[in-house]
Amino acid sequence: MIDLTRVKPYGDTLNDGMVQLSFTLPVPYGDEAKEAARQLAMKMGLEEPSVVYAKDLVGFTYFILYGRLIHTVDYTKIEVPKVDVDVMSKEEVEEFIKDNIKRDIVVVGACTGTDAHTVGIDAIMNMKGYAGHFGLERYEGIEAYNLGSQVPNEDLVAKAIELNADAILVSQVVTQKDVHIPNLTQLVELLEAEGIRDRVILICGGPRISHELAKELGYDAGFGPGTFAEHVASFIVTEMVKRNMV
Amino acid sequence: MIDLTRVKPYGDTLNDGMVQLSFTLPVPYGDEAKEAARQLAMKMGLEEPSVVYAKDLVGFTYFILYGRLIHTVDYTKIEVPKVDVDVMSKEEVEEFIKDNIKRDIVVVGACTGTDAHTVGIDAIMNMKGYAGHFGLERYEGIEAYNLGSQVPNEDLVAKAIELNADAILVSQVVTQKDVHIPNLTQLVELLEAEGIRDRVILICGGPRISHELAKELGYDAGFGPGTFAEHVASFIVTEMVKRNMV
Amino acid sequence: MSKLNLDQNLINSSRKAAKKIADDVQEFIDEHTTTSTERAIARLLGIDGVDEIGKPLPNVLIDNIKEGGGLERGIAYWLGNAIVQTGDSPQEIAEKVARGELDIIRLPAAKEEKIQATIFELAQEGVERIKANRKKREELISTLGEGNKPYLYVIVATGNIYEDIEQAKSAARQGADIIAVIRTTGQSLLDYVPYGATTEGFGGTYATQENFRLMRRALDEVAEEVGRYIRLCNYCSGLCMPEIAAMGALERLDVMLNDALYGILFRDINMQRTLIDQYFSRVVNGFAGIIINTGEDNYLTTDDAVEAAHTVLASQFINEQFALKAGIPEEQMGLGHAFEMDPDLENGFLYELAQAQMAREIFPKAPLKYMPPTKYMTGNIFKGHIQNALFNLVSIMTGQGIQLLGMLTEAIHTPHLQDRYLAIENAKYIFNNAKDLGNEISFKEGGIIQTRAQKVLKDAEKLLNQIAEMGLFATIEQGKFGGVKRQRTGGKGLDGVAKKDSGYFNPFIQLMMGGGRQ
Amino acid sequence: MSKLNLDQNLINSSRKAAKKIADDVQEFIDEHTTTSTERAIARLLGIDGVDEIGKPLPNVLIDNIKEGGGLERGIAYWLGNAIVQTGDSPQEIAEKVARGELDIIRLPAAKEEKIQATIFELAQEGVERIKANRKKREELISTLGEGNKPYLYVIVATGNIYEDIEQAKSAARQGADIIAVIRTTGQSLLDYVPYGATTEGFGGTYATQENFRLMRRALDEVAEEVGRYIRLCNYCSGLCMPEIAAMGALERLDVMLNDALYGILFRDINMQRTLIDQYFSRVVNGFAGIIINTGEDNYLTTDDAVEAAHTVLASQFINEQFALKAGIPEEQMGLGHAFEMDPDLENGFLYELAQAQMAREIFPKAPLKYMPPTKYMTGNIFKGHIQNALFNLVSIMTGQGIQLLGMLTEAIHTPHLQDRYLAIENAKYIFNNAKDLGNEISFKEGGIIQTRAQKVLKDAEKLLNQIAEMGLFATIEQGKFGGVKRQRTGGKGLDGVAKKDSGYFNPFIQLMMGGGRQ
Ligand code: B12
Ligand code: B12
Ligand SMILES: Cc1ncc(COP(=O)(O)O)c(C=O)c1O
Ligand SMILES: Cc1ncc(COP(=O)(O)O)c(C=O)c1O
Repeated sequence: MIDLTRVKPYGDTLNDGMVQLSFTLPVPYGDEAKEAARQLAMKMGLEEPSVVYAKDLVGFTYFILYGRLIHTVDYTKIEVPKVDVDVMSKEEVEEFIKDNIKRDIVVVGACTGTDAHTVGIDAIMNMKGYAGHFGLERYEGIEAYNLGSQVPNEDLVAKAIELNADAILVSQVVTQKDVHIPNLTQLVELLEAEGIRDRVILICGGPRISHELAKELGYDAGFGPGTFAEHVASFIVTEMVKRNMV
Repeated sequence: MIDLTRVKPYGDTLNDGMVQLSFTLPVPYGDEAKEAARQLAMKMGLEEPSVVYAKDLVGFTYFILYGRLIHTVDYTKIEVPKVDVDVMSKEEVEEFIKDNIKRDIVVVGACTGTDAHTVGIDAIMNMKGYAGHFGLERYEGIEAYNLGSQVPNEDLVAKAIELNADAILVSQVVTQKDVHIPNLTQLVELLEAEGIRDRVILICGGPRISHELAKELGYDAGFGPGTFAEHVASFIVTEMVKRNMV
Repeated sequence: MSKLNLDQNLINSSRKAAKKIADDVQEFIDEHTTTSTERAIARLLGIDGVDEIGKPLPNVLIDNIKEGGGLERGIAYWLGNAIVQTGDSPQEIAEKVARGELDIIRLPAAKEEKIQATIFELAQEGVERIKANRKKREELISTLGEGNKPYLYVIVATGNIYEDIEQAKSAARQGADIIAVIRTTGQSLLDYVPYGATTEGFGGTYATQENFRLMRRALDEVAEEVGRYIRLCNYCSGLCMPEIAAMGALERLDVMLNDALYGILFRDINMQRTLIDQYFSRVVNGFAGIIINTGEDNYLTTDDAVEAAHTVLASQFINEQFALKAGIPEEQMGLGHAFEMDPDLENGFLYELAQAQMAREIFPKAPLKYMPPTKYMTGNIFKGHIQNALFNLVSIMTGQGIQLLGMLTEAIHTPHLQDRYLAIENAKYIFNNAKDLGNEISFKEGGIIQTRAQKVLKDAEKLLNQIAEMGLFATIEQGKFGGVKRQRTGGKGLDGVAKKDSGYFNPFIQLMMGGGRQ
Repeated sequence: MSKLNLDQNLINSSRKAAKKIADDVQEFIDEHTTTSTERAIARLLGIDGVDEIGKPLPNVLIDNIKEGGGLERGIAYWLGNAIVQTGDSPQEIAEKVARGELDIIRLPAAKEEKIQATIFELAQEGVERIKANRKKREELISTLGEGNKPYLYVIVATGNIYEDIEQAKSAARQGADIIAVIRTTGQSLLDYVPYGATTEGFGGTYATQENFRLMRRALDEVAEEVGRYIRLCNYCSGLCMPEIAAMGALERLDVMLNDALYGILFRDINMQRTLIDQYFSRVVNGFAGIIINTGEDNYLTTDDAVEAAHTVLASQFINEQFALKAGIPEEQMGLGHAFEMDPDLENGFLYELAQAQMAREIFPKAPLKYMPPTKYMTGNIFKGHIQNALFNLVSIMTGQGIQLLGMLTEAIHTPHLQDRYLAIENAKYIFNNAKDLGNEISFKEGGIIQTRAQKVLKDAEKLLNQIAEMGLFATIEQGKFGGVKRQRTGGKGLDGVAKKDSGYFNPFIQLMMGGGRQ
């Protein structure tokens, strides 16, 4: 039986700990290189690590290894912060706005900084939506403004003020060398400087964004891969009522 | 510059430590599962581990992760035991036998225990050889007897005694649950019981056999993937002269 | 419509030669029986269980008649006689023999007709049970449905039937259509079938009737869950071919590895023994509606896939004829072949395509069993995954019947849970994404593909006619298949072969071959 | 011989419409210049370096004439005049301007003929240098040899030119034929080209002349080592198209991303600016023997690959005409397209095959640049590796020219060393293993593949004729490409556009287009 307080990787037998890894070392191909790879695997806590493949990349060596992990994790103790909201359908959101907010709400979104990946924010905001889920533009009771790509934080804030936005949506796709972190942080600072941080619901999203990270950076919520407009809309409207932004 | 005393995996920047891993955990798919995977990766010494893919296998979850390894290995300190012999070509081996041993040498080989994988031992022993390298049968000055597959250790020893063999070659391909270890060990014990361990050169080989393992188990040498007949022949004849078995 | 422009005369000539080969051997088969054939009969007559030291009762019983010199007459006779004389059931008789309370060969002989009548009645019961299984399968398939061809076939091989069940269920949920439980290494050399549920195997799990039953139940459960009948496969090869066929028929297995030559070549089982054994095993498989899988792929692990391609085809022709002799319809002939060429071969993909298309055209109704790359798989799991992808592509382009999925870790270990998932994902992706590619394309007249297929056929035809001339036994002695040479009296299990005497009878041949199948 | 049975009339009609579109725009182009065009001319006349605050001298100079209202006449005129008046070299003049010692627009005007003669002499030097590079390339290819088509194209993108060099060399050793140094994110929006060797970029490395030089040298070295000429590629898009073309020509780059519409649609650069810029950039690329790569693949990242397939073809036709106008021969037209359909699409492979074969037949001499799956790549590196394998297979079946290799980690990070190795291995395996597959097969008359290609061509023809009717600017305003709408006066860089006055001249157009190429 599985002991959930001591969970281990599973290959074909419970608790065999089987893990596959691959990496490159900047050392020349040879038996010593393979041994170096094995030793690293042992330091990672792999028993009987086996280099099943090694390729000479001239000055570098690429390895594929298998081994048995000694570490375990206590699954019963894991708690993951999650966006805490009952997801409503488009129609339910529209109903909710009519019943509880009683006015159109304004949402401004953009892909900020040097980021030009608009597909994600378009998926949430544009009419067409994504994978058969309509975007916010099509929601009755929501006025959605998608500012597009490479929008400086300053412009986004100005637009939010101009439109008296209820929610700001920021998309960040390029995360190489953590470029998104200072950019996301700067936006929060700008909003605070303008004194409107509390008046908007601030949301970010992208393939490497988690709710946890978003909270850390001072956002109200963060959405990752697989998000649809209704997730975001549900959060916004519920939060608006909670915060009495009606 | 690379510090060979502190070598780390290399992704695209020296010492970035990038490692790819994959494994399955016996827990249901979900954010908690992903977090469990991340925590295991951290225990392995990976910084910023990122679950780039997770798949619901119903009751199990499969993960692919990337992360940055904190561990390093001292490459300058690595020493790998190797078969210590100058590899000769077939012709050189034949010459060597003529000049230094001055008689035909007898080699007996088999794939032992329940193992039926003969391709490896055939590659070393049969006429045809492997990847264009002729097998021992074709060497002048070598009498090669390939007993085939699933040979009990007892039969192999009996045959070696009957033929007055100079060298015994054992192939072990099935290594699941380490079945090869007791089988290889038993052969050494049998040879010792018969009092002929010292009179033969004892060699094992197979895809998961290393020289190091072979030495540990009491063999004179071990050969892994990529072995050709000339490697084995060179070792046998050199060793025979060294041990004065001429 | 042939895409390959194959010469129908060569196909006819090949088939004729294969028939002659099988005819010759069948004469020999018909005159002989084996311990394992008799044990299978005992099982079909209802004998099961083990004695106090764990020896299976079918073995106890057959050893008893063999030691007494009665193997030649067959267990049906002796058991029938014992029933008539003692009034006991077969199981009771076997248990008494095990306890040393009875020596069935020393009982007085009842009337021949009486014995036959008794046995045929009992045999009919076994036959009915198998018929019921067959019907149950058909029902389940018609209510649940089944996967599209090529069926996705994966193996489980943990060594522990309970782990196997977890892995099998997971695979079915991912989309597998056939689950094969690989046997523990060396089981094919055991001259008995182990008993009960087992949890300790190496590179595979013991084939036992209880293990069959447990897995069958698990797959039926998961089939309900996924809304698709899941086929169960095991290995009907080795020293116990007919017994395993009997067990499989009783436990509703759906697919069996079952090759006329495999045991001889790859397990060094005596050729007389294997050829006799395969016959009855196939009669049972055929009757039980089980798809057999032949093992031509194995040739390519010991021989070169390009050079020995014609031996694969020749073996398919021979297996076809032996199967026909045992009453197996074409729809149950999962003739084997494999994608085993060196991936570094220029235009290797074209040769593989030629081979697979050729098999398809020559055996149009057979659910061809296509085996993945194994020999040229390495520890490079990424490259391996693409080798498997090309294999899947050839399969969907040529309408194969059963796709044994390649595992990216083939060179490393028996499949892990995720290996199977990735393999299924690979196949599903390609089967769907290139679904109608085969229908869409035709091959250049006289091009590389056509020329290759024509050459392989021609070489096979030549080989088959040589074999027909010289006989199958001699051919194997010369190492024409898989480059492996075997002697007529060599290998394991010859001591289990006996010449039938005039009183010999096997009720099941008659019941199963004789139109009993409706 | 067409495999697709394409209607030649539709192809002709498409080409005619595209020509009309380009003709219309060319009229507009011929009347205008841009800051970046002028900076490129300055560079070709020998100006390089930065001022004390790091501003590139070409910018300093052009800003100087622009502020003085002299952009309309073009830098060639002003510089020519300054040389005549001061006797200084272009570089000296630029440095003086940078130090505020000279305002070239306020100098007395020399005689028109004198200015032209001076400038043409200098321009001829630049042209000779480029010619020499071209010759050097041809020599190296003829002595070292080069890879087979499809060329294996991989990117390096570490952000650090020295790391890039390591990665590039390793890739070349694995078999890469073209190394593209990806630019840091956002560089295309800089209205200047950074200077010197750089080590800090995000998702790419700055395109600077020094970086070009360093990489060129490294690739020449490794080319000697591997015995194969290694092509260098960079990005000639964004606000500095013509300048980068000039730099590339001077440093012997071999391939340049260079699309007439990309900057407009995907970087929101003003359409007037881009269309004017692309012209001179292409004149230079064409003359330098550089293969351009157009970016039609990008449409499929924002639009659906099945539905928008005809926009890709339409754009290829338009790019072809713009390239012809700039004197680029077909052999240098790496028209782009991509394998970007949802892998879950039934028969998607057939549609991809149809698209790729169609491009091949319609642009028979172009070294088509084929882009890998990116949008539907996920963190599942194993599945991704097979998506890339199918992409490679389509390529070898349809004779593509340049294969931008798909990376199994596309959805995760810019390529690591081993990602590139695995990608090269993937492509080499498939290109070799299925080498002649394309020659061997033909497609069913009226089948899925033919029907699909015919439909895409028909839709493209319709679109092109619509555009020809309404004009390119209006078409883009309506969002017909990549689903992206742009306004004629929107986007970045419009302030760098100027209408030429009657005294304007650009010596390089004449020298490079005017048969100067021998
Ligand atoms: C399409 C694409 C492009 C297109 C973008 C076109 C466009 N207009 O968007 C083009 C070709 C222009 C492009 C260019 C570049 N790209 Co790009 N691109 C991609 C690609 C292939 C797909 C991205 C995509 O569209 N995904 C589909 C959408 C629907 O998914 P998503 O963005 O995750 O959005 C979902 C969720 O995350 C969430 N979400 C996203 N945003 C938001 C916001 C909010 C508020 C909410 C609630 C939710 C939410 O909801 C969405 C729907 O579920 C990826 C690789 C990949 N397969 O992921 C690389 C990738 C993202 N690109 C990359 C890079 C590096 C670049 C460049 C910087 C390369 C260069 N140096 O030139 C350039 C420059 C772009 C720039 N300045 O930003 C890298 C990023 C590496 C990293 N981790 O940082 C990737 C991963 C490729 C790679 N391996 O190198 N790219
Ligand atoms: C071919 C093959 C078979 C054939 C064997 C035919 C034959 N007559 O050999 C058949 C189909 C019969 C077979 C059956 C089984 N196989 Co098998 N088989 C393979 C396969 C595909 C290739 C092995 C091979 O031929 N390699 C080529 C040779 C040339 O390489 P090599 O053996 O490494 O030999 C080289 C070196 O190692 C060295 N060498 C080897 N031996 C020696 C000896 C000496 C003295 C020296 C000096 C050097 C040396 O030199 C050789 C040349 O360089 C591998 C998977 C793979 N791709 O590796 C699985 C594999 C080895 N088989 C496996 C298994 C489990 C089985 C079975 C047990 C499955 C089952 N339960 O039924 C059966 C039973 C076999 C048994 N009882 O042993 C597993 C083993 C797992 C493990 N690590 O233990 C593998 C890895 C497949 C898998 N993933 O499950 N198999
Ligand atoms: C026909 C046939 N039977 C049986 C087996 C399995 O082998 P065994 O159970 O003899 O180890 C195979 C394996 O490939 C086979 O092809
Ligand atoms: C034509 C073209 N130019 C340039 C680029 C690179 O983009 P940038 O340098 O503008 O980020 C691409 C990328 O796909 C392209 O297709």
